[in-house]
Amino acid sequence: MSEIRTEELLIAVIARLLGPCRHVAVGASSPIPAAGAMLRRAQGDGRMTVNLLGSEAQNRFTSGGVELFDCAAQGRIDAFFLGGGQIDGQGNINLVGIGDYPDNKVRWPGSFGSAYLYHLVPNVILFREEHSRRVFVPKVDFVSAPGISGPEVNRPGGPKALLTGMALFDFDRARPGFRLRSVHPGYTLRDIEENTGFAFEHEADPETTEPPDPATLALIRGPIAAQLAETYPRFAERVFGSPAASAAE
Amino acid sequence: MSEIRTEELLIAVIARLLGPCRHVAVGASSPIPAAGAMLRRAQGDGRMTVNLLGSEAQNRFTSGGVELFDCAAQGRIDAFFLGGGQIDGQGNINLVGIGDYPDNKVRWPGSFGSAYLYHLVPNVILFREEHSRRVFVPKVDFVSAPGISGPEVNRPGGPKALLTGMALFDFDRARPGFRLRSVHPGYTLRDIEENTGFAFEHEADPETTEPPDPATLALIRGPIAAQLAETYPRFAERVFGSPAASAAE
Amino acid sequence: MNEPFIDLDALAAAIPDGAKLAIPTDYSGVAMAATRALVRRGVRDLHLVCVPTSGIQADILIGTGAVATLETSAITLGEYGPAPRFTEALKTRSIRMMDATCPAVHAGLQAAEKGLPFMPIRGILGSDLLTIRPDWRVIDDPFAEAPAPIVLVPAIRPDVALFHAPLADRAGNVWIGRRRELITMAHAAVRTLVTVERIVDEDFFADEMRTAGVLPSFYVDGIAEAPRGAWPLRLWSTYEEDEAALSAYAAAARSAEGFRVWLDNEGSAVPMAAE
Amino acid sequence: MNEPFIDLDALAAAIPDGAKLAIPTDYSGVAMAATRALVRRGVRDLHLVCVPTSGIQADILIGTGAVATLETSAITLGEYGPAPRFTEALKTRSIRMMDATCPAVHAGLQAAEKGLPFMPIRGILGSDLLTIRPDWRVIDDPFAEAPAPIVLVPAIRPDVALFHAPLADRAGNVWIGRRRELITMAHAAVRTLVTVERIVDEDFFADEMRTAGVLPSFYVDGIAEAPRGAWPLRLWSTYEEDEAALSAYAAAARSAEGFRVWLDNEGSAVPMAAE
Repeated sequence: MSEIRTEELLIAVIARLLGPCRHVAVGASSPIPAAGAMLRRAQGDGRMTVNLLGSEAQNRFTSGGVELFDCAAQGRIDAFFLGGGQIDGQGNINLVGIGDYPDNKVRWPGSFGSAYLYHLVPNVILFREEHSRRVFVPKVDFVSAPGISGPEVNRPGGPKALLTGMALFDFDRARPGFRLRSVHPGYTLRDIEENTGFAFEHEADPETTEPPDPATLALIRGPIAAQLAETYPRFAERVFGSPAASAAE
Repeated sequence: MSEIRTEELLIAVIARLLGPCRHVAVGASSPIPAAGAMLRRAQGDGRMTVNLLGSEAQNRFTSGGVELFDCAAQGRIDAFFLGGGQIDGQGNINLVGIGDYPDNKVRWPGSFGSAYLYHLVPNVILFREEHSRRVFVPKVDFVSAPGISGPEVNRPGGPKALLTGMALFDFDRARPGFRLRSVHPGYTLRDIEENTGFAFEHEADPETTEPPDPATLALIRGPIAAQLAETYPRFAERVFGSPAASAAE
Repeated sequence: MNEPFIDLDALAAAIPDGAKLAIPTDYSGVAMAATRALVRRGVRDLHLVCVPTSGIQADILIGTGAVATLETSAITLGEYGPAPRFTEALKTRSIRMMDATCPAVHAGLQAAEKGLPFMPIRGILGSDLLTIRPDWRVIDDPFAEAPAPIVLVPAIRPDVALFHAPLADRAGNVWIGRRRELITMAHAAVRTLVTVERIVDEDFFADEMRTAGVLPSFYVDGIAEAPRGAWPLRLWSTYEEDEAALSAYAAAARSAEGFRVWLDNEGSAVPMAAE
Repeated sequence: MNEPFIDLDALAAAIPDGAKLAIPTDYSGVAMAATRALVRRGVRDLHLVCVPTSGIQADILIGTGAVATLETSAITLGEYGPAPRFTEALKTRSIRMMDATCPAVHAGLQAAEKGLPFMPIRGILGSDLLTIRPDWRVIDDPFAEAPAPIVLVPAIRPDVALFHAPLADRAGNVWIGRRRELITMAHAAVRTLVTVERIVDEDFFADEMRTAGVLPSFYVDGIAEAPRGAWPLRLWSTYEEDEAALSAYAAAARSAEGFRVWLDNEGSAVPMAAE
């Protein structure tokens, strides 16, 4: 068994975060969350639904683009993934740009469905590999979607966790704020503090993120890599090489 | 060519009323309007759409039960047919019952889509074979759908004509009220007056409803009867006998 | 439920007394075999939501005293005449009646489908339905420059949607073709119970030419196989209605006594050959 | 139009300057051949509505100066990186930007589909999108007992919906499979123009197993046959994207000059082999 790749660690962590979910949806261009969801499905009783937007093979929606959003509002989607060009300590996310709108110094693609799904999906996992003060800021310049809402707002959903290339955080909606759950192998609390622009709770000696066990790793490198290649052939090839070769490692 | 049946006259009149329509929808259990629409389609350039609710062969909707209503609101349905247990001189229709709701002395099935389609379809043809003071009343006991609306109401639709077993009326939305356009062969103005419970405008010597010419009659008894039998086999057999036999008359 | 495949009686048992139960119109796929199972188990206090009308199914449930509230745009046996048990129940005021209009039922379901409290809807203004449905509101359109009233109807969120379809696959996907009101019902309802003509081995998602007509399994909580499960009504594209049986019902149900005799002989006590 | 079958240039000519033009997202069926025809004819002043996002199609139209207003939830080339002409246009403020969120675009189209002035929508409260979209309103839910804000978005009624689908039949029905956002676009738009891989002889309404995925002809105003009409994007269930062509575009379009060269060589001036 070769060394564990960062992508493999993240895939395993995501599968763990999805624990009891029955229906997980994954946005377009999200290979690691997609692989995490497929891994969790492979580990379960076979009845978990995974819908990858933009895929045909891994997508069971039949009512068009609106179905994801309706399905979320029905309470039928347990988990979704959001990213952000900026994420702040209140869980606010910014997918629009740096600086004052509309004269942004840096402009990103746009808010996608974040302003809606963040309100409606109970377990939103914030996923951003780059862990830097550029991304994790004290206050976002534009709120694509807010981390929390007042009691007058109908809001069954919100952030559950933040996963980066260095660490895993939980989000506490009551406080509100992030709490460091574990630091990935190879990083220290100091690394996290230096690269995070907002304050977060943490143990004095935080745990290390548990790497995937050999069985999980075999699952990732075998069937999950193969399934992923249907929708993300370029990602699958870059990370795993040819799925057949990986399965034989 | 045998004698013209009442149903055949009504079918021919309906086809004439549908003159320039591009898309006509017909509710369930409406064989005469359905036949009138199919006749008009057969007489045209082949691009007129006829959608019969509850039919598969004569129905091109693919978005479920809501599509008729959405399509009407889009302005894409030119004509529809409504009936009424009671119809009054303001064009109000009652499909709920006689007497005070909910203690109706007589209860009918209910309002169906009338409260919506009457507002949205530009050419609603009121069709009721029974021509009596029981049906055509001074004022309906329950307004399932109003004949007219104030200027504050977004209302592109409304009544265009009233066709009965005795006569054809136009509806004038400005006045508002009905005007007798023609009396069916075999009836007189006096018959109409005696059997109509509301006032209506008329010529001193009204025209007689023009019966279908031989070519139209042949169309009705041949291809239209055959098409109708797909959706209304019992009606088609009662009126036309076996379509093959009719076509050979 | 983890296993969606159950029998008709288990399916009927999964519809509790007092449920808000959504059923489709006669030509859309009516679960008549399941309705007989419901009658056998003596279901009570239903809030029946007809999408957007009903016929013999609602009339039978009303006749057996199973319906407390009836929300519908119409009840009729169509070519077979008025629905006698419905008419009688309104005369004796034994059910609470919520008269509607077809698109308002669809709009209410679509509101629930989107998790919304209400949906705006065109038309209706000037109809006495507004008077007898105080749960329907009129507001001034916030987007109009001049005063412009518009109706809002509240969400309809059924506890259970119940219908009959031609096919299900082994994964629990249901093929509903272009009868998409069944999909809206399933989206809107908390749980969806379905009877099908046949459960088949093929995977409905294997061929994109056919996926468009599929209700995905994650909306479906129970499936019972019921061949000719819409009988005596027709199932679009599969079989025609049974004219003799519908005529017999329409005649028998004209009196309470006639309905009882019909029920004992055909409606519930004797399971149909297929059940 | 009485005859729906036209060629690509006639289809492009049927989209007037200044039109509000709705286009689907990259994986839904993008009319790229028609877009090249639009560029050739020098279309201007479009109000582009992306349903609910776009990629290379919007980027090319923006790059050629064809877009006055851009209403979208995102513009991105996905795996190929940011959309360079979009980014540049925002930097130079050369287009009017209406940032949205995906379900709000769907809700606006559904409002138009229903002839409604607005649709309510969950979520969005607390987002800065509410600040920069003054056409979105917040009202107090009239059905709630305690104060409960809810967002209303106005109807989006495109002048033209434009997309690419696998098949049309001779009657002008278009097979869109389960990409039902294309149906919503057609319902919402005044006119719908479609390119298809092939026009086929079979009647799409002949077999109920296939009708569920059909956009009926009465919503369709023009159809042009365009084999590989989504190229270089993929067409679901038909062909994959052209990675080399998309990479080349992403690289070239990083500069205005590179984009112009790309456009002269590949984007518009030279009709594709298939056109």
